[in-house]
Amino acid sequence: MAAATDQATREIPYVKAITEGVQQSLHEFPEAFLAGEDVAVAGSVFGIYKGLLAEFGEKRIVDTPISEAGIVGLGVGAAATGLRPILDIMFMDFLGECMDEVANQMAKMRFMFGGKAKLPVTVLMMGGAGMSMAAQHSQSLEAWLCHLPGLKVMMPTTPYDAKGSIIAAVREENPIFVILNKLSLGITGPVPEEPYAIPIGEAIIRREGSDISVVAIGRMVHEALTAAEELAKDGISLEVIDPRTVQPFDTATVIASVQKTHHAMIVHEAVRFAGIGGEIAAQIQEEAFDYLDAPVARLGAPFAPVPYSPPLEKAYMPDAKRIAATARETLGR
Amino acid sequence: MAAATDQATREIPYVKAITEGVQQSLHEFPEAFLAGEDVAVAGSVFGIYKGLLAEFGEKRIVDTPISEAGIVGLGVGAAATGLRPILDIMFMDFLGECMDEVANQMAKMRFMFGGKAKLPVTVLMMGGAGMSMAAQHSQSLEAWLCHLPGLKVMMPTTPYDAKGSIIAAVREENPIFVILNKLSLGITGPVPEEPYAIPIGEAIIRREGSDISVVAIGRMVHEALTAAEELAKDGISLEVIDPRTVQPFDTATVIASVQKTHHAMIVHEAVRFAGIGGEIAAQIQEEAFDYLDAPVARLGAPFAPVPYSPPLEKAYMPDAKRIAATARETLGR
Amino acid sequence: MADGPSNEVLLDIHERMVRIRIFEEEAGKLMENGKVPGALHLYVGQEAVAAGVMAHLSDADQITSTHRGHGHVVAKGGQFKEMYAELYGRVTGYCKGMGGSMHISNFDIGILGANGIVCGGPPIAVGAAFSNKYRETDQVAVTFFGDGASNEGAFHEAANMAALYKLPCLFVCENNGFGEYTSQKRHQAIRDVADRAAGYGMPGVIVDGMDVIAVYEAAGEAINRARRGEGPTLLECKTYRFYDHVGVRGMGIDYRSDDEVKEWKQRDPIKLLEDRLAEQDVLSNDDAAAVHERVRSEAMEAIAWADASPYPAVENLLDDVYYNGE
Amino acid sequence: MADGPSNEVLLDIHERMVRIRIFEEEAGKLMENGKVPGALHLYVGQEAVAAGVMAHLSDADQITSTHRGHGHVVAKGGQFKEMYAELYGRVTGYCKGMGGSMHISNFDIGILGANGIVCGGPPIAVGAAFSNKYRETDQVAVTFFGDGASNEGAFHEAANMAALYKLPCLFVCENNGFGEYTSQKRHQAIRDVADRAAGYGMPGVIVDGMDVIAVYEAAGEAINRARRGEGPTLLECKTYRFYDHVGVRGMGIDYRSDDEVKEWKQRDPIKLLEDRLAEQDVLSNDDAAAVHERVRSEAMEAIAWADASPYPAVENLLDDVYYNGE
Ligand SMILES: Cc1ncc(C[n+]2csc(CCOP(=O)(O)OP(=O)(O)O)c2C)c(N)n1
Ligand SMILES: Cc1ncc(C[n+]2csc(CCOP(=O)(O)OP(=O)(O)O)c2C)c(N)n1
Ligand SMILES: [Mg+2]
Ligand SMILES: [Mg+2]
Repeated sequence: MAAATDQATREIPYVKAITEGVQQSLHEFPEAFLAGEDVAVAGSVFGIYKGLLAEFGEKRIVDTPISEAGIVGLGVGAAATGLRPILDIMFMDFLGECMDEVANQMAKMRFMFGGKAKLPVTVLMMGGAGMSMAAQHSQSLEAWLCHLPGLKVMMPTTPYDAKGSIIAAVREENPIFVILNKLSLGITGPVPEEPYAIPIGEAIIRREGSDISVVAIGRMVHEALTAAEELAKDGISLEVIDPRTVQPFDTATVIASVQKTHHAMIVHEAVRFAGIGGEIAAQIQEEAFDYLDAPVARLGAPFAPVPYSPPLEKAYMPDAKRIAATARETLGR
Repeated sequence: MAAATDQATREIPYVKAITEGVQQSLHEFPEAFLAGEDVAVAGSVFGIYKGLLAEFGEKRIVDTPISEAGIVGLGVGAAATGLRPILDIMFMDFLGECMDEVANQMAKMRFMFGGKAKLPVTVLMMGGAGMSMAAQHSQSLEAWLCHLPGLKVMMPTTPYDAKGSIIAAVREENPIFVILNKLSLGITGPVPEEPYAIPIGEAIIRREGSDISVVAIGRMVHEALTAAEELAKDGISLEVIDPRTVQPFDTATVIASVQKTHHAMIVHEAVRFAGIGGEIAAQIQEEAFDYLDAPVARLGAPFAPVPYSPPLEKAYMPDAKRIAATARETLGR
Repeated sequence: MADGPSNEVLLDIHERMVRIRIFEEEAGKLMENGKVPGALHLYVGQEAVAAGVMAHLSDADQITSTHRGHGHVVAKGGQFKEMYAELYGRVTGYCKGMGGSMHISNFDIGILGANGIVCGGPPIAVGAAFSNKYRETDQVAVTFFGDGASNEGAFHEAANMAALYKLPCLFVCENNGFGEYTSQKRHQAIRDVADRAAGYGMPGVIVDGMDVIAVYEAAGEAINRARRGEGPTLLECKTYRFYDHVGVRGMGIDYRSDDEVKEWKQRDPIKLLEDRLAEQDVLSNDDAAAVHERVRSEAMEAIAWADASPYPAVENLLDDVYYNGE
Repeated sequence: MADGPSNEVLLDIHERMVRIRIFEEEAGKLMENGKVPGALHLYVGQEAVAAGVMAHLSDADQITSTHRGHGHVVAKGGQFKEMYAELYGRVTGYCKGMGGSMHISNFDIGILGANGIVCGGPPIAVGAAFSNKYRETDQVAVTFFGDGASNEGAFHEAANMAALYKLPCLFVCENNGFGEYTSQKRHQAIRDVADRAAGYGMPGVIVDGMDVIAVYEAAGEAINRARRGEGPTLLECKTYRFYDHVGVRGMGIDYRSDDEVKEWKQRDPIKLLEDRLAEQDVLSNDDAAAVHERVRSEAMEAIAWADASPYPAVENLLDDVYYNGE
């Protein structure tokens, strides 16, 4: 577990924190470059790379064809030969287009060839629903990546973590995914100007509490904090844990929390079935069985693709209200 | 839960049961065809389609180029226009090559277009390790598929179920995957000659027992039965449950068993982290929390790609010995 | 082009183009006024492609469309009401509000999906064409895709399979010069996507995508060829989108010059056709204006209808994830 | 071919080919005798391709190989001991026994993996070529792939990117007429994979893959072009595998005629070269036989060494999943 984030007076939005993380990484490593669809001239359809082309030029900010498998392959080959690629896959829904490169090449290259390859490659992609982008542009597929030995996976939830995760990822010597969240682009928070890395594999307790440990994945952290605020009024105290890295997973921090609260729930935007909530719930009951006063609860999306229609999409995504209800149910009050 | 399988005197191997399932499905549905790499002239590299080209001709047994995305797309388009494709993806490791077609097209087409499409498409693929095929030809990736609303997933473990699953799948009106197991091709068992379907979504209890419920996925069923045999000598009684379908999952049968035994473990060949064992363990503690005398245990592969070297591969895969040890540990005896 | 299409065909094509233009103009306004959510990729400027191709197809023929799909749907016979309702996310929409702009579609008239995945359509169209051949019908499957999409692996696999099996299929590449904000010369080293056809063993044809009659005739030839069982064709239509990649004015990204846009607008496919129709006394300027007016009021009516339609009910969310026997 | 390669080069190429042939013959025997597990895809018959190309490369140049990769590894300088040890699954193997036949490789001499995934290599080679250009070296990346692999989407994406960025890259298609048991005419509607080059804007060259000198010269030209910064080439080598898809005699599938095999064997690339070398007084038949003998005994020695090597320890299984700072 890490200490609370450094304070910094400057507040910037998540979108700018991403830019800064990439920018400072490119300064840190001359062998680092950014490649992806519309990352250069357009600065990304999410605006996350605005200004980088002007600063670093075409050699290091590389627009690619619409060829996700080609992009990941390019990253793997470049990383294996001494570069430090930062790849952008735009929407994480496009993972399917390059899943072979990810699963069979990137994740396995080091192991399969006897530990010879070193692959410092970072993949950035935008996940999550909430913008009426419908079924093919709104998914949360972190469970696929977490199931693949050889990869690491971060899911930054604040501007501070967005910048710090990207810098950590680019410094990392193994393939690592940083799953960004499109609905969070506008949220602001303190972000130091100098480069810093958040520790890979360390969870952070976003709010201390005593009644129930809420492991919130990605954007759900904010919903959990709202729920905690709400329930505090009724004297119910939520401890909100943001794993920040989902592979490797900081089990210790979660277990310590559950040993204190005796109750746990996990919330993620992904559909519940075979989501990483199952993994975390299984781990909690494995390691803190005797501490649990109630089953570990899981909250996730219903078993359907993400709907377009705004009221349905809203109903689809777990939110503070449902987190509060689940917490109450688990606590029986 | 289903009753024990029908008895039939004829015993045939798993490989032949597959052939017969496909053959009888092709007889049942004139709109059904089989397409995939080397399914026709070669009758599959696993020998599972031997004789079908001679019987049904080139129109219905279709060799494709090495184009997994193209194959799945072909199946989706054909199914949406009235055919009933049976697709073969050879090794399930090649899922990455066609994951977009699977996840973004096949799984979502019905939902995304307002329930207009009906997609009776069956995908057959061979999973699992044990033949020194190394990291890219030995994986168990069922967790990826189970996480996708719109799909169903079966994992037949016996010749009887292999045939019955394929027939059930081809009769099914939704996209469905039948994950076959390469190491099981030679195992024999009773298989009725006439066509029959095993019920999709129904688990079967392979062996009744009273001390611990072992949910065994895929080939692990056989290892669990061996472990049960072994432990019976020491008076430890394992109930071995074969879910047969992993999506949708027959939670009720598992819960009823756990309510009886008060102990549970899950075993699968896939790596443990984010495998479906997590989902099942989470469900068990959610629904049978008060019945559990110990944490639900999970056994899976260590967090590494599948190694080539025979002794390492053997150590990598969960087996009867480790199942027995885990059961003992859970039971504390 | 000795004879050229009949007057009836010309008027039909004109109607389709005007319907697309007006549907899109009004959709763009709805977006700008915050009436419809999500990402809207408008087809304005490319009308000649959808109209020229679709004029050859019946409801039984299939198409696959793209993220920029409204034009294809309108040209294939999609109704404004159900289309706008879909943009509004209402249960009366073609996809019951589940799909939205990127998925607006109607299976009943052979539209096997618009697709939010670039190059999602071609493999599916090949499957439909396979089915047509299997079922021994004379249906044709047409897949629309962009210059950007031609760099996806799925295009390659689909094209190879279509040619190998000699399927009744037409690959229509709408080369509008850009994939999002990346110009063609920055995404591929070739000028003509049609150059790829030879690599699959199918004919590659290039046509002026602003000239609907040229599109109509080239598409007709390719579709007839497909119906005769002679296999697929890659038809590249050189065209341009008048609006930005997303929405009307887009995100203010500087990726093409105003001059370039202006130049292409001088070849507005509807204006080009209307000039010709007036010249050939098929449709006077006044009559053309009347068509626009009639379609515009149909659009306004449809929008009002859509806006008054109910949202889908939350409790129906899971209804169409799986087919459960009617 | 006025001058042709020097004698030194000819002998070097001959040595590489013989090494491949003998490595594979012995590997085949090991498999047939149950000494090595897994799937063994042998390169016998295609030696001229690996040897002719690799003669132009230094250890610094990169290649990506395939499931049929032993020949590439031998030709690039892989040592028999570490290669056989890998087939045996021993810790002394190039991949410490983790990879086996389909992954046998040696990063130290620029082999960025053999690949069990058909067409796994081309995108990675393009990445290496990108890196070469980025780092402003004169390294070239060569990717080997089959006729079957040319139908994978990954080939398309990789080729387009290589041409777009003008990368120092060579695409070598080893067209042996089959993808597994499916003949080329049953997997693509074209005869020459090189026809695809134009669709990416790169030259496509066809060469007799049984004639090592032809391969050597065509590859040399393409590699020089790449080193000069003029971009990639698609070099198609028409060749044939003398053994079955897997193993030596394979699975008894009836997919090609004995006559066809016999005919191709008459153009055995090693015999063709040796005839020429004898004729040109570069290497007598006796001297050639001595080379074979020397290499054979090296192979036998390596096999014995490999067979005596230890298996990796189970407790080291997780060591190389992640890099943990040396
Ligand atoms: C697989 C995939 N990759 C990327 C995107 C993001 N994207 C949406 S539209 C588009 C550009 C498509 O260009 P083109 O095919 O030329 O069609 P156009 O937009 O010009 O009509 C891109 C990259 C996507 N939707 N799907
Ligand atoms: C993605 C993927 N699809 C299918 C296979 C199974 N497979 C292994 S080798 C092979 C044939 C490859 O043909 P080609 O590229 O011509 O190479 P060759 O075997 O002739 O050397 C196939 C289909 C695979 N390994 N990977
Ligand atoms: Mg375009
Ligand atoms: Mg081949």
